Amino acid sequence: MIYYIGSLLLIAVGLYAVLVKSNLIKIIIGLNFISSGVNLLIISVGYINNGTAPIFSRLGLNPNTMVDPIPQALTLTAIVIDASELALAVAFVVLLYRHYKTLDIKKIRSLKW
Amino acid sequence: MVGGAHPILLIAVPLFFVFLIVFFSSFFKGIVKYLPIIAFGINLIVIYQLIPEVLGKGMVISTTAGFKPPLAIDIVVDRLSLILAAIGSVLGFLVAIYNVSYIDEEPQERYYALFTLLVTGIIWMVVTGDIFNLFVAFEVTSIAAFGLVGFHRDQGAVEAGFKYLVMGSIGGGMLLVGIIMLYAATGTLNMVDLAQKSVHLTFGQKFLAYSMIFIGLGIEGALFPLNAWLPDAHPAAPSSVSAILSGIMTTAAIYALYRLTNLMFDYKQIYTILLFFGLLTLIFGEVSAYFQQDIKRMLAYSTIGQTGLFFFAFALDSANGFQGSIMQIINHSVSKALLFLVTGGMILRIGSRKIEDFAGLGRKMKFSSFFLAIGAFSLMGLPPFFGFWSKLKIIFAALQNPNFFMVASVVIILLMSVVEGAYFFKLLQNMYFGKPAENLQISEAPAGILISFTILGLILIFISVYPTPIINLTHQVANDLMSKSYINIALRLGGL
Amino acid sequence: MVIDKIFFTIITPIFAFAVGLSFMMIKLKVSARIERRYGPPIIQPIYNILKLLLKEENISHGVIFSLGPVIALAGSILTVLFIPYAGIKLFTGSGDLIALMYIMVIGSLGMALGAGESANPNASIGISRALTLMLGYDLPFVIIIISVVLYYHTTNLADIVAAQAHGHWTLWSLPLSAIVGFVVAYGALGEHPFDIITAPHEVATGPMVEYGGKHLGFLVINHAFHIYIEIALFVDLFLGGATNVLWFYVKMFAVFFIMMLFDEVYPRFKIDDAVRFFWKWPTIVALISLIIVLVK
Amino acid sequence: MNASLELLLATPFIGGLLAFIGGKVHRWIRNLIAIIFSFATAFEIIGYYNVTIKGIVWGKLFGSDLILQTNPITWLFLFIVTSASFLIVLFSIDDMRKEEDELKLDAYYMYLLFVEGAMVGIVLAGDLITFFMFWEIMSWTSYFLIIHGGKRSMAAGYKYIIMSVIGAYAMFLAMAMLYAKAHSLVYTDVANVLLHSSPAFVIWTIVLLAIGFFVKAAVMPLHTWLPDAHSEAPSPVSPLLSGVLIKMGAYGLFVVLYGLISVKLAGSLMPSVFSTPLLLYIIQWLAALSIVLATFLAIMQEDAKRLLAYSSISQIGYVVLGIATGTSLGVAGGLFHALNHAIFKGLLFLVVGAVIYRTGTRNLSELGGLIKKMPFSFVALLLGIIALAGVPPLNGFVSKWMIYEALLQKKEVFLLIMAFVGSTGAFLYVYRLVHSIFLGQLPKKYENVKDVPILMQIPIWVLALLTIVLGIMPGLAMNVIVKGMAFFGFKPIAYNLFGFPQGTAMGALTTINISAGLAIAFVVAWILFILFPKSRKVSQYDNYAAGQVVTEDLKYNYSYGFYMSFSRVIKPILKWSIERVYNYWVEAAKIFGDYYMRRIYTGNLETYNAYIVIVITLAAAFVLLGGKIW
Amino acid sequence: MDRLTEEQAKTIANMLRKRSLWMIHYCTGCGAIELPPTMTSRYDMSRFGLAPFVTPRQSDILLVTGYVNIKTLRRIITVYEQMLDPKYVIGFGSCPINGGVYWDSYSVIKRLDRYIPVDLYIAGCMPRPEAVITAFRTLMDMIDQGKADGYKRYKRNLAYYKENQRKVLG
Repeated sequence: MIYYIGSLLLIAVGLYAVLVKSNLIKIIIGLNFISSGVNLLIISVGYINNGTAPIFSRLGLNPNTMVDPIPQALTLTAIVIDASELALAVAFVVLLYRHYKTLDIKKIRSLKW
Repeated sequence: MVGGAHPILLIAVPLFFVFLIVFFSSFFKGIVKYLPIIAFGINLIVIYQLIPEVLGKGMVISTTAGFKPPLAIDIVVDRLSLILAAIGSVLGFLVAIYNVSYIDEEPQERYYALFTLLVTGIIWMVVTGDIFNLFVAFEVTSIAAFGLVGFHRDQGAVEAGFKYLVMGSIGGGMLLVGIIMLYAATGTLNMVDLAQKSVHLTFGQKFLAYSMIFIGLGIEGALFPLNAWLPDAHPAAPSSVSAILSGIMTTAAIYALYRLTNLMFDYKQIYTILLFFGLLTLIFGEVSAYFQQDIKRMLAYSTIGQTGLFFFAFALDSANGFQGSIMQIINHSVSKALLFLVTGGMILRIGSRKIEDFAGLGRKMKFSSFFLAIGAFSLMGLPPFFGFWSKLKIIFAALQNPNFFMVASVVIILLMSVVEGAYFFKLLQNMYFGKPAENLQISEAPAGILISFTILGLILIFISVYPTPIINLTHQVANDLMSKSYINIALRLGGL
Repeated sequence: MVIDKIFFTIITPIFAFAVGLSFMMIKLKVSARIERRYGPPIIQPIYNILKLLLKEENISHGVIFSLGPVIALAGSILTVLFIPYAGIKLFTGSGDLIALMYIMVIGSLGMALGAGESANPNASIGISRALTLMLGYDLPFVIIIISVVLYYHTTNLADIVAAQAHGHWTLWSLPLSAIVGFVVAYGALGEHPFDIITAPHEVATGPMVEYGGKHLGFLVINHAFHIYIEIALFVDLFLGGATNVLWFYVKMFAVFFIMMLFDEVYPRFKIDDAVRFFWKWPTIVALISLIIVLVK
Repeated sequence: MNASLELLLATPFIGGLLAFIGGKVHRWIRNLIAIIFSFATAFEIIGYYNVTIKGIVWGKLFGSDLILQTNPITWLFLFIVTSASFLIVLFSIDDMRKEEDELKLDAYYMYLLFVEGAMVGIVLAGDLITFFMFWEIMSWTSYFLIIHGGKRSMAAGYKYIIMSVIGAYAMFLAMAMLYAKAHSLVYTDVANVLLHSSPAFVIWTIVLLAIGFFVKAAVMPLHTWLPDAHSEAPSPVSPLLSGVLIKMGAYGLFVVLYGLISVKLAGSLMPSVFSTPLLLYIIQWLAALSIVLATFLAIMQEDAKRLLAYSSISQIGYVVLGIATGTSLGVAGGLFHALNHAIFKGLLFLVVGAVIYRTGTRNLSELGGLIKKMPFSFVALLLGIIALAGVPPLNGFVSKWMIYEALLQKKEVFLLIMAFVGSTGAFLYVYRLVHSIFLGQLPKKYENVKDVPILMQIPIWVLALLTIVLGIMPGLAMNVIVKGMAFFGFKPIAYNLFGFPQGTAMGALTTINISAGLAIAFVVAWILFILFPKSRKVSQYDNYAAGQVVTEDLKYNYSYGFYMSFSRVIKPILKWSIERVYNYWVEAAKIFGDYYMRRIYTGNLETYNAYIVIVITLAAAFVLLGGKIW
Repeated sequence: MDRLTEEQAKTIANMLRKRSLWMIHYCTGCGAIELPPTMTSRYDMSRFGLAPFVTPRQSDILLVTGYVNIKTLRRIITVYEQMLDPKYVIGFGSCPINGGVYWDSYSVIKRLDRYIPVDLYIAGCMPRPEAVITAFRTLMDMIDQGKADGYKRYKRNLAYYKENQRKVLG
């Protein structure tokens, strides 16, 4: 349960950062918070207390005590995606700074309606 | 599977070409720009092969990795997917031709790689039968799109790209949360399986997941008020990309929403909420478009409006509504892509995106202007163009059970159509009869651009004057959606 | 029968002209007496017309200029044929009251065209005023026409006359309409205070400014017809027509005599005031009368 | 002759495309194609004279048949459309030659033929989808025709298309409502359904459809596009718009009122005023207001084409007024007036077009005295204005007379008064037209003007002849109209070749007697006239101006503000302008939209993110509230 | 009609003409003062079929009352030429005869006769209505006898009149 709450909190913090912080870097960190939260959520879905890895490494393992392997696979995929997103975001921030000489999102408003 | 028509090829071939592009770029750069054409050419062949089977049996399923569903990720092409995949491939193919003349900015290989990835992701999103796979496709599309929006790397492009990235990432995260919720509740990721297992869930549970998915896909699908990235991103991107973004990417996200809503969240309340979203999107899109000075921004807002329209039609939750919605999707994809491609060529020639600078282009760029007019007419829904038939269908569907709310909605839709007419006619009038700037010396668009939008325009004219096959097809699709035959056929064909 | 018809077709315009001319003669004398003058000889209008026709020189500004008085006269002659008088109804069957209203206009159109071609600003102003005044008195005119028609359920002027036989004059049944009809007929004649069209001191007789010689002679003849038309129409509509010529003439004379008295005492309306006048009291009274007819 | 309806419908469209392509080869090929195809269309309808075809299914859409049909009323309108188009194509050949841009000209002929085709489609339509489809096609093709007129025509065309689209969508709404009920939009099916519908539904249907028709027909509160569009359009397009296109609104009204809903049905649904169903009575009032107000506005105009445009509003008022009476005589009068108006308004616009062709201006106060230079045009214009003013013996009189009689029979006196006043007012503005263009002083710069080329005169003469022929022999047109109205369930009215014999109506009319009487009276007066000394022709400068010697360089004629005194009288009415009301609301909507849009798409990423969060919060709240939205 | 000889026709025409004389009056200075009494009830010239008119096209008599100066002469000539034959000119008062009190003015025309043919002068400054009426009666007699042929003289001696007019008007 604590994992769910933790993950949701992480998402909430991420959203808060994205919503309130005006520094580009902080926004990116916020995004990362969100994705970390989501990843944690995924993992916790498949998590079983005192479970084992979902590998029949030795005999006698009860499949019911194994953690669900699929969320882990999903998480891996998600992490990869997040990483690429992060890279792209940072690249954008660099370019933005080059154009605007600022990292304040409030000042980056050349495009409006 | 059967007859050599492998839906998996729709994804596999272009993905392979993405690698090929990156591979060739280091030593054989000249060939790079032609590779997407080949990729989507092959895709078109695959689609052509798929057509008889899909139309005959209603669905083609192909599984991966040797597992049986629901464990395996399967690729499912039913009639609706086929329509969208076909549009995606056609647009991909045409825009790939377009690119040849259009893109001269470096780094070209990255552009082509990302472009191929973008279209692939879209097609992937449409044909996948697995909900997590949907997310992956979604993210592939998004990341490719982020990159492409920022491709010009000037001030506007970077800003738009960054905004899009932030919103898209949040959307992706929310979508994933929704998917995980579903998984946690049912323990499966296969859509058919999910549809069957989720019957036992309560509405509250479903709705929680649905709202997360809705936010994720709604951001990508440009539903108000989640669409604020769109009017920035579409103008900032190269026109070829705008065509894809507007023409098929938002549509693909909406498709995913359709599919999931139809399969798992088939509740009256949800449809009612969606109605409001559709209407709001329509209103804000069209009204904003009216005030734009920048042609691509105008078209972008118009995309929002169109999205609202076909989303509204979908939310009517009736066979006629579905049919109208899908017809409108077809109309929108073709016409809006056409408009973006044409304006891209024009912007290339005159070097400005201001509508007043388009004055007098009707004389200088005859073909471009002609197809711009055709696209605009079709979007406005003037007969005899295809948009007329789809709008007719939507309105008829909306008034199937006329009550006050429906009549009011129809009035709003019609009013917004008037607004749409207002800005398009302003554009056309300026283009054809405006006084051109002094010594405006421009020629017709380059060959690649000309070829691509001419083909697209001819397609539009063809479906306009001979809409019967599409009307019949969409009728079938609508019936499929109504009867949820996706599940039945998938079960019969071993999609589970 | 046919010969009868042809005979009356020929005789009617002559009769109308004679009546109109006689009124013109009488008017000169009567107005002179009212002004305590001796006045011209009684046949002065005949002298005038003949003198004008016998002018040695005539000028023309163009074909339409010359045709103007001709069309005006032709229109008047045609109109006369449509008005039943003294039991004689010639063309009344081929065009009813509504048709008559528009046949009356032909003459004015010809006149206006001719005057227009003279290119004289006074003429143009005069026509402008004439047409404006026409629009002015047309409103009460159509209202009373409608009320009379509704009252008798026919648009046939002969039937209307027949329905008034034995003293059941419209004047008694629809007095308000009759009053308005009188005012309108009076306005249509262009006497004081509605003579702003020709206003000699202002626009030098308006439309007629360039007309002289035989053209003017035709216009004077036309004026005689005009007097006949307006008054005969009034007599037919409100005073029950007549069964013999003499009685008809007496009724017409009575109407004309009252008109003469008005003519002598009034100054001149400005054109917009004239229109306002017609659109105010006559219209209101006519409407009241119409509503009375409708309610009945 | 025995062309099928499909071919008849397709001919103009094919012609338009071919003309466009032919223009690429040579302009004479294009012109020839345009002439041939417009003539072919006019020729093809001959075979349908008095033919009634119930319906040919030419397609199927959403389960509703698409139908083409014809009956004598259709034939009447087909006649108007095709013959007018043919004449206008003829007129265009020379008139549009001053346009240097060949591409524009190619497009011009294409759109001209397209508009014709669309109107043929509207008239032939046997179901509402076909009707609406061609209606929309007509709207946008004619829009492109209008904006050929140059810079100022663009604003006019814009207004036109926007109002057209609004009107069309009102029709669309009605159509959709009908479709929801009937699941078919074939006229007969729709009529059946309406027979069993609730009064409110029927009334809404009529109102919505009528809005669409009224925009096109420019009935008063929805007329604001017309004066601009008709006056700014190229000369040959104006007659098409005024003469033919706005008749489509009248035709639509006729079909809806008598094809879909019978008067009896309408009468059973709502209270009647003067034995007219209330809704029809309101329509009549709108038409009557159009007649009077547009007439007054036309009187004020300084621009020849604008004047005619306002006059079109007024005359179409008669058509609608007649059609909405619901009695045989009135409807026949309305339909006949539609034909007549097409003839004389086409004629007037063509003559004014000819004048513009020669002089290059349509400002009334700049023209004058052209009778000496363009006598043929003058005679044609004279015939046109006599017909327009409804003065015997020309055709306009007969149809107006029928309308008056119909109104009298129904005792709709107030409408009748307005109709009468409008007619008298028409006299004012038509005189203005003829006076300021052809009479009066000839400005020096027009010394070398001559009559227009023969190709432009042919259409003018054909129309001028028609005004006379139909004026003397209204029975020719009544043949078609009465037969067609029988098809719609009207009682036949008694008529003969020369009008209406006595005993059928309140009054009687024999046009031949009037015209013959006029001719004889004219001859008599003329003989009298030439008995006396011949006149000497004097120069227009030999003119009495209180002794002042008038010279060429002096503009002494009175042509500006011709009815200034009248405008003083009606100033209180002129203060009211429906256009200003519309503009006010449009501006308000624009400001509103602009204001709020700026506050939604602010360009600030935080705002955008806030939207997402808001949606998340709403969704969460929704879940917490247990999935209830109301 | 054809029975009548031209002479007889002329006689009849003249008879009619003298009974219906319409005049346009050109008034300057005191000339206009004596006309109203002539027209109105006391002297009532309409007894003789005389009537004031306003345009030259309709008028038979041009009444030049008062002095004529160079500027106004042009108007008088224009008006005279616009009148239709037969037309008659009456010089009213002493000014048109010899300039009257303005006899030594630089701008006043001394003798109207030199510029347009005057049929009749009325002497006096100003002539009383009785004189005016007598003049009209005299004119009528002249017309009757065919003596009032000023318009014919004008045509015959056009060169002479034009020459004189040109000298003054330039």
